Amino acid sequence: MAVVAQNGGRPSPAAPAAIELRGISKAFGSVQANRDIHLRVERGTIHGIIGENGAGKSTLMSILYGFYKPDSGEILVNGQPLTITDSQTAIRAGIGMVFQHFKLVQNFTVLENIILGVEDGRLLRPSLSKARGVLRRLAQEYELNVDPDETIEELSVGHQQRVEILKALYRQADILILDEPTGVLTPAEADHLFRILEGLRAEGKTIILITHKLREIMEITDTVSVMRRGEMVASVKTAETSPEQLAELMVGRKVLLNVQKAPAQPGKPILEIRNLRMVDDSGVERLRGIDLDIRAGEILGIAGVSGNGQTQLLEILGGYPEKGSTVSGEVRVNGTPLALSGAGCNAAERRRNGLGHIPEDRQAEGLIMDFAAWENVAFGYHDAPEYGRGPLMDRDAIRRDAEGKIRRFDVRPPTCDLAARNFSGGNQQKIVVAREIERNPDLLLIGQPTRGVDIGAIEFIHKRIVELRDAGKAILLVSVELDEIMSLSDRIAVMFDGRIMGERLPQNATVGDLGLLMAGVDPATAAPGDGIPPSQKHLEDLPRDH
Amino acid sequence: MDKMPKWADVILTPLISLVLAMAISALVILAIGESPMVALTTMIDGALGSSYGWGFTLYYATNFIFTGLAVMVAYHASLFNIGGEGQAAMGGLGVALVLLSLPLPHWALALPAAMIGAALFGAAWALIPAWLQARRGSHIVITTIMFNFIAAAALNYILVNLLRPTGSMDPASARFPDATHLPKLSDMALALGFEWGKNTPVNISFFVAVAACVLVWLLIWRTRLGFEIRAFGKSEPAALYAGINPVRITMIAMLVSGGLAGMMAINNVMGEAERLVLNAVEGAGFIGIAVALMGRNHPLGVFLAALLFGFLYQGGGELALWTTIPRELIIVIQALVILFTGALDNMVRMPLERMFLAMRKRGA
Amino acid sequence: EPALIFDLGGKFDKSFNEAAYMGAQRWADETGGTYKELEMQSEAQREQALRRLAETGANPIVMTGFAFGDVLNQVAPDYPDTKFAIIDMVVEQPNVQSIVFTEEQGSYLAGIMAAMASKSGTVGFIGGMDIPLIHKFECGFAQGFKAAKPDGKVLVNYTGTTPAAWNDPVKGGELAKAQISQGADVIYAAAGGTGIGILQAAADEGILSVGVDSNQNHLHPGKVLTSMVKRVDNAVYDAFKNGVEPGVKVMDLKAEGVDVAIDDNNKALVTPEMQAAVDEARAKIASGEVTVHDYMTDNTCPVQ
Amino acid sequence: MDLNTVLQILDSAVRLMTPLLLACLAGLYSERAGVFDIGLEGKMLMSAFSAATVAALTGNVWLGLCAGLSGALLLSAIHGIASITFRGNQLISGVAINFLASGLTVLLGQKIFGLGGRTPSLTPGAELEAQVTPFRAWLSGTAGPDTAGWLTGTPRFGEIALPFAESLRGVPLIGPLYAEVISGHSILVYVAFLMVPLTWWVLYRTRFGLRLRAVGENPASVDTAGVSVTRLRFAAVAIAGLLCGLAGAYLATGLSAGFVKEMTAGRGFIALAALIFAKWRPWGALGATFLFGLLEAIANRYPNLDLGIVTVPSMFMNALPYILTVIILAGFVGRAIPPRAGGEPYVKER
Ligand SMILES: Nc1ncnc2c1ncn2[C@@H]1O[C@H](COP(=O)(O)OP(=O)(O)OP(=O)(O)O)[C@@H](O)[C@H]1O
Ligand SMILES: Nc1ncnc2c1ncn2[C@@H]1O[C@H](COP(=O)(O)OP(=O)(O)OP(=O)(O)O)[C@@H](O)[C@H]1O
Ligand SMILES: [Mg+2]
Ligand SMILES: [Mg+2]
Repeated sequence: MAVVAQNGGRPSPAAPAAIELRGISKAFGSVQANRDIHLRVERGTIHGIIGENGAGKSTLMSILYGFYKPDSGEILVNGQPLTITDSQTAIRAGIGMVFQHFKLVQNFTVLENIILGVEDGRLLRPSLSKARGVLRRLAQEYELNVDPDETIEELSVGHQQRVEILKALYRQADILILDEPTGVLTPAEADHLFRILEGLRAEGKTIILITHKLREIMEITDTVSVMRRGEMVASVKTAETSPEQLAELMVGRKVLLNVQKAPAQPGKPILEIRNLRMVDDSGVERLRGIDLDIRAGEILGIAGVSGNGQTQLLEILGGYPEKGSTVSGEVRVNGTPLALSGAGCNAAERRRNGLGHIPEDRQAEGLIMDFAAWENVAFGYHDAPEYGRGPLMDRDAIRRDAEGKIRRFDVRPPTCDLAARNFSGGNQQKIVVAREIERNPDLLLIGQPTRGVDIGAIEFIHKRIVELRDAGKAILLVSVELDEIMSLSDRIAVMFDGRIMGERLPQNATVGDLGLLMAGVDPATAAPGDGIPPSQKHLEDLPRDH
Repeated sequence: MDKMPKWADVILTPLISLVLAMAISALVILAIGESPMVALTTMIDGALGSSYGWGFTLYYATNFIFTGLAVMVAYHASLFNIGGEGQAAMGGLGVALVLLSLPLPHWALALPAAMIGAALFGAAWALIPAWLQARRGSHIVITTIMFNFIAAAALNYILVNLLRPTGSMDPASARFPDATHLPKLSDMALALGFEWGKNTPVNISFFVAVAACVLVWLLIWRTRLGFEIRAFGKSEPAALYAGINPVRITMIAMLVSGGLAGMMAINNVMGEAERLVLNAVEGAGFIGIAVALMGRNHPLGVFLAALLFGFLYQGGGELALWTTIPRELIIVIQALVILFTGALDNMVRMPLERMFLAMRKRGA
Repeated sequence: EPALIFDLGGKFDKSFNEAAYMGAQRWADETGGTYKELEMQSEAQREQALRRLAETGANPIVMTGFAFGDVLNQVAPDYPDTKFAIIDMVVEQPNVQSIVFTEEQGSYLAGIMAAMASKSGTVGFIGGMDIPLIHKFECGFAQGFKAAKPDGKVLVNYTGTTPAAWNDPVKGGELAKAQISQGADVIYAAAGGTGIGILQAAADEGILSVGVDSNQNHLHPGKVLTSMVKRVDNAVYDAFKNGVEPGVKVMDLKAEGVDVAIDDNNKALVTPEMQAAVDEARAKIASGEVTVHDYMTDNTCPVQ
Repeated sequence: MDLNTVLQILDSAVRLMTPLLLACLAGLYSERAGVFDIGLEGKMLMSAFSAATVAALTGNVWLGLCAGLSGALLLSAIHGIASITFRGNQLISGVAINFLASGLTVLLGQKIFGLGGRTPSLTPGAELEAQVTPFRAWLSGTAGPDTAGWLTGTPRFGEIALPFAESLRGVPLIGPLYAEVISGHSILVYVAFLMVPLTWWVLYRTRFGLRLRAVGENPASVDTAGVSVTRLRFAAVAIAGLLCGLAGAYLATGLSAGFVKEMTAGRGFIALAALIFAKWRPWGALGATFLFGLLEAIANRYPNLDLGIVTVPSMFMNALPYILTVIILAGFVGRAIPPRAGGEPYVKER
């Protein structure tokens, strides 16, 4: 390791650092989340922090922001020691934070969220009108456009993140912490974000960026720190390191950053979709005639900005279309048509017939967070004959099965009694992937397989998906990560506004080409599109069926 | 990753909470000018000091087990069934109708028949709120509250106008036939050759209640249906993803819940009163909420909590019967026990956790 | 040592348990004797209480309320040497005295007074829980009222169907106001603690009310027309003092078991004609010339 | 049914809905801040008792009101400590508070007055004199003779005739409506009705309201904004206590004249139902509680509905408000979505 671990205590140079942490430790019960952390972030730089899931990155930043109290250690802001007891202190010291899980009030408007906690007086009206003005200025200055009167739940994730950034800027943050900001963004949105961050840096603001994506680290940061198991293992200048080296520092072993796969050997068609349409319960048409085929031994990747109907497509194929929606069209699996509504349309039934489904949201759908790992391994397959007799479940059989899966998928910690909640995001995902892949489904639906997952786990999950393909199964992969789509898929379809905009082969596709399709522009016809997914448009603008 | 050993969490915490509740109760007793020592010994003596006291304690506990289990089962499907009171009342009606209309020659036949009647009526009374929740999204808390009132009115009408023998002052049904009288635990003890709990109402229903605990435990933690109920209760979107039908689970959970609440009637109506009286449930449905929550929604916990409340009920009853302490003191004591063991448990747990953590650190 | 058992309503129910308590207390004051008393907490305790008292040698044992009937029927044979008395219910056992009151007769008198005091010709009756016993009050009241004012009108309300119906003065007051707005100017309250609210509302609105069970004339002097007193206190006092004589003891008008209370608080409201009419009715009932129908016998009331 | 009957029913509905409305708004503050409160019943009962007790002892209803507010606040504090400070189960805490109030009121009442849990009647008379005289004597003994004059108030809230009620009576429709329905209630009724716009204004137009709503939806958002979740929730729970206090005081010293055990008779639960019905909104609360009041008033007015062929028995009419509630709920009010963080204690560190 050619990297010099710089563990604090070194004499400060002339200009005080924007942030200096000295010996920060924090334990949650018996878990040591941060252990004697030293960190120095120079003013006017972008500082990256990387580390595996659960390494303690979010905890460290939450301490800096006053959300958690450290057990010991010292914080210096602009050279001044500061006791940060709550977020108010941090805000006053010019620290702003965009959390990994946004801290927004879903049914409040953007404006209300912005002023929450920094209102100018007891009455709202003056604060609101002032904020409206400031917001307009900020929006122009940083190209952060959001409708101030829209409620959060109507915004796409990307826009929600803008609100979080605006919140920090409105509080006049000098030091901005972003915790995995790009996990939910499209490449274009991420690029936009980075342009903003660069602008902020140019103004002399300091930025701390947590991410799992080494490409981003290399692209934008000035310095980078690596955390492992609660400790700070290295801080280096970005220019002096490489992705391979960082990955190794992070995981503690060599990591393959590219998917290794042989060319596909497509077989007979497994999934055939013809003219699939879906109208949701408020009358908006979310799918506008989808036609797709997937063959055995092939991965079809669906690229697209989230909110363009991918979720609805996965739900319909998974057997649980949105409540109150009407679905029409034809879907065949292995030649047999699927019921698209009524009693035959049932996720359990689909599973029995050889469908696997890794859902987009593992915490809300894929797992019961309070169930133990072994119970989650049976979740969705709890009716399977090998898991019990008659109405009774055979716990021993399930546990045996779960232990095997956990071992084979390297879930950490390898205990099947721990509640899903207490695994890190990456390991939660491994449990879901193990459950769905190991059943050898003829058709596997996958939504966002690696969102928020660290590179070690990504490598592992990708390998398993490719193995399943090579075993001759059909795979439908939905992801907002273009990198992931391009490296995993055998064919790429791009979805926009409930339609398939076009199909490409990965070897012929370019990011620019796909990006245009994702924005609703067909390069062939060059029909202009506004690039805004429908969920952000006013619903009235959309054509209705009845 | 536990902060403290399981035994400390499961046994030490409630025990200390209980002691705290009793200490405050003692202060209340002092404040109204009575002696806490006398009160405590009267209660313990009256409820646990003799087979006689135990007979009553177990009788009340039987009621609370049924209503506690009822609340618990619904709770696992994240349905808050406040309607135990009405469902138990309707269960009583089911028992009365079965026993008064069918010529059942022996209790061994009458008991299963009455159980079916009780469970059916209780379940039926839970069915409408369940359906409204599943299909129309009407909040189950409101509808079950309303159904308690409606049950009271319906029962009042039925008892006064339909089931009451003419000329009787008492708005109560006729007595059930002698052949259907359930064996009391005291009779069973006598048959085994010793005297236990003479003239106490505890009867064979107690064993039914214990069996119900076991069955409910099996249902919730050992069957596929129970798995679905718990999964649905924890996360509805996940249940949908897994192919669990929300309507079906809501209905089943509420039917089981209502059936359990209704089954309480085999204890109080069939076993004790041997006829249906007005207000036979006497608030057991509401105590079931406390029992389920205190029992941490586990049948064993429900059983223990029901025993505790049976003890409080009987001990308190004795207190009011044989001392000058007003009977409302019991309600205060119950309130304090619920408060300290159910809601203020962290007040005890947090320092304990810190203690154990410190101990472990020193040990390590 | 005699014993007294109160029903679930409790010793201070503002109604007949309280009256029983007064009777026992009077006996204790007069004789200096002591007695045991018990308040029921739950249905299941009835048998327990009876047996425990019998076993500790209490004699006689007096209990209030029809709800004891069934249990007493079972328990009494086990203690042939103990004498029991039950109020408001007939239990046919050789060692049990059943004390029943002719509430319909007392209510009849109250009905006559209400009819004569009413200017509007409309009076009200508010019962507690909707149970047969209370219909007995209602029916007697209506008969008396109709006897004096054949074309008058009796409005009838019941507070509820749960035991809360006995303790809801707010609802009682509201029912009284509803009846007042329909023209009632005398309201008869047979509703335990709820009655307090009814009498209050009547006094607030400036109309008359009729109390029940014990003498409630003093609650709002000059505003309570009378109270239909049910001398449970006398019955208990008697049982304690003179012992219990198995059989049915009917506490009717003649035996001064029921009556309308006239004292300093309502003297001004009772006109001489009213007094005369009441006296006449009382005599006629005593002589059997007038019979007041008892709702309990056939669950119907001859007048509406 | 003539106009007069309608007016009388409306008048009755206004009285009946007032305690429900106050309790419902109490629940609204608490639950909007993320603290579920099924202890409304207990707090009302406690307040009714304290208000009646102090009013009976001092002969002054305003002191009674203060006592009522304090009584309810005390229980609120317990709820707050249990469910906010110690992150206990809010439902259990509420159940405990209901039991506590139901027991304590009778226990204390019996200790103070010896009337079996009842307080003396608050109408001027012998019963009240017996209580008030010693207190006034004691007061003038300790604080000087002329201080007894402070307490010349009434022991009960009287009815307030609004200006021009009588002179406007002649105006068709509006006149009688004003005179019969709107005028002639106790001051607490007007307070309750004013609470509706006030609550709306506080909730949607003030900083406090914004933060309160936020803390019930996503407490972490408030916490990361540097505002204390604990303090906000305590404030909300305290407001709930005050409103329950008003409701209880109205029951005992406005609508009736004294305390009777269990006199709240389930109104706290009905208020809870109304709150869900109202979807946790102030104007909705007004509508929902009015509906409940109206249904009860109608049932009171028509105890035996004679439909010609059959007479609907009184038991049915008594249950009618509840039956109608279920029907309305099933038919007209869709799914009610409670505040997202409701019922969950705010825990930063799992
Ligand atoms: N609220 C909490 N309660 C208890 N333990 C926690 C909590 N948050 C974090 N931890 C512990 O702290 C450790 C560090 O967690 P943290 O969330 O900081 O990791 P991370 O590096 O941000 O992971 P990720 O990449 O998944 O976001 C975890 O392993 C966990 O054991
Ligand atoms: N109560 C707990 N006890 C012990 N460890 C815990 C507990 N809760 C969480 N953890 C640990 O927290 C770590 C991260 O959990 P966390 O919930 O922060 O994941 P996450 O940050 O949401 O994941 P992702 O980054 O994928 O979104 C895991 O290592 C897990 O073991
Ligand atoms: Mg994380
Ligand atoms: Mg993190």
